[in-house]
Amino acid sequence: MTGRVSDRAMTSRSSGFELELAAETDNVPLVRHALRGLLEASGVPEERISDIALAVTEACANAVLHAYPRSRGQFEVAADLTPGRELVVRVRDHGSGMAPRVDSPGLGVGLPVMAAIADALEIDTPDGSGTLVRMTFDVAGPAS
Amino acid sequence: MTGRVSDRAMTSRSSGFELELAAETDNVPLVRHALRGLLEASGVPEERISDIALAVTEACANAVLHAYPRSRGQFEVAADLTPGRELVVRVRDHGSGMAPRVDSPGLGVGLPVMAAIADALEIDTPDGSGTLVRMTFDVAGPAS
Amino acid sequence: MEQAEPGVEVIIVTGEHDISTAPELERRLEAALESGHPVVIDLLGTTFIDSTVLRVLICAREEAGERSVGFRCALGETTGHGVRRLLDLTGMAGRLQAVPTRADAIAGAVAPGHA
Amino acid sequence: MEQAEPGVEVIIVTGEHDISTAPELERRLEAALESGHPVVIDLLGTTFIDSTVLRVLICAREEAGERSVGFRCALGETTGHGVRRLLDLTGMAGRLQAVPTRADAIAGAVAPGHA
Ligand SMILES: Nc1ncnc2c1ncn2[C@@H]1O[C@H](COP(=O)(O)OP(=O)(O)O)[C@@H](O)[C@H]1O
Ligand SMILES: Nc1ncnc2c1ncn2[C@@H]1O[C@H](COP(=O)(O)OP(=O)(O)O)[C@@H](O)[C@H]1O
Repeated sequence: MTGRVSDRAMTSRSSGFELELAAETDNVPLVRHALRGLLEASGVPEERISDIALAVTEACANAVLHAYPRSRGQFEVAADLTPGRELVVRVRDHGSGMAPRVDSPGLGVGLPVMAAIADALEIDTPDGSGTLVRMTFDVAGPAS
Repeated sequence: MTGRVSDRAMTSRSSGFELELAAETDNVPLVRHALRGLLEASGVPEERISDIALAVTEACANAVLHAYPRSRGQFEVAADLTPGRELVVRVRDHGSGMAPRVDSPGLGVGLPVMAAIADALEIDTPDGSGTLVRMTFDVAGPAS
Repeated sequence: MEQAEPGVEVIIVTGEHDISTAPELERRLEAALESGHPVVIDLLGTTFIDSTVLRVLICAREEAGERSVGFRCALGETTGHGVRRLLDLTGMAGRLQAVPTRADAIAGAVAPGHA
Repeated sequence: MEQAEPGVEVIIVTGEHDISTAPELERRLEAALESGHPVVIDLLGTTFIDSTVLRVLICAREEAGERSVGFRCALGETTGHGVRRLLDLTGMAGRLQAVPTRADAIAGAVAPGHA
């Protein structure tokens, strides 16, 4: 639970952020707090912030839990809030790629939770390695 | 296991098909067979066909198993093979929307299997109801 | 997380919890269940949980059932939207034996026949 | 699906199987496991399975383990790519006690100490 400042580089932009983090559990709340900061500063309603925080936390937990079963690695999170009040969050790892697990230590609801909360969820493997999860959230509308 | 011809309408196009089916398990192999026909006719290698058949079967099984927990419903499948050898398959239901289930009767590997096989997987809720799963497959490349 | 009731293991979970704190919560719950006393998880001051924490709560509830140990969660208006939302999405509020106050939770957990 | 070996329940699964036939396969496997005889699932002529069928196979394997009943799957070159792919993706080939021929599967399932 120690901060790992040296593991991350944070670049603030007017309407978003980019984080590069070690794929360790302690870094998951850091992402959530950065996201919360961005959305609070933009006046997004608290309930919608908390929904989005849940979806993004699940994506980060997957990068930490599943992407690097046999090694250490990094993951990146980018959040962009457009003037049209659309939030796009990308969670990218450079791990195994989506690997189905029958014996996952997780509850198995992460992907459906992301899909239920995000207005759109996209998963792919850019450049043929690892996983990119891209979620789009309408932050002007109701918490759905 | 009886054919349900009256439940479906099939429209052949030069490079694709559209099916509208009752959300019943017996219709899942029908989709797979239509897909196989399309891909065989287009000279896609057998192993790639079988991978794609698996991903699409999982998406259809989800529409049948999860979308309508308390009612009957329909699901639609559209497949488009572009001249650039990209296959786009859309599986659409008008059910509950993505609903995470802790006690799913499934093995819980459907979504990760789709994500692992498809070059891109997108999930959203068009017009605010049900689920649209959109998978893109490169059918020129290797079976990955 | 703290504890403060004789004869009942009351675990008060405050603030945000996720994959980074779930293992600690799991250890606390295992220790509580091993005491043999009824177990109460107070989520009234919990602002956020993710699915790894939900998994720990569900496992604790099942473990309590198997050991015939009394079990309740307190879940009320002060519980954060982030907790409610995950329970609602997954339909799990019922499975956690949730009641609205800590007093109700303690009473329910210690009452015989409610293991 | 058929059966043809005295003292061993051999279930031969041919062709494609998915959510539409998984319940029938599950019933066949349950009946076989209830016979008390060792159980062999012959997947040499299986061309395709989806995750609902894999789930049935895994459950049968676990059930056999719990009942201390011999269990093997036959999985070979004639088994379709569609079966292999799902087993490889999920890392399940090992968990199904897979051997390459029906004879090996029968021998493995009936051998004592291999339940
Ligand atoms: N970033 C990732 N890298 C590799 N595999 C992943 C990743 N994210 C998810 N998965 C796979 O997808 C499965 C389903 O994920 P999820 O729905 O979040 O459930 P859980 O993580 O609780 O198992 C995981 O069990 C894992 O096998
Ligand atoms: N079309 C759908 N409609 C509603 N919920 C769905 C749909 N597809 C998937 N889900 C939800 O997502 C979960 C994960 O799906 P999947 O990975 O295919 O695993 P499984 O179907 O074996 O549980 C399902 O358990 C279900 O709760």
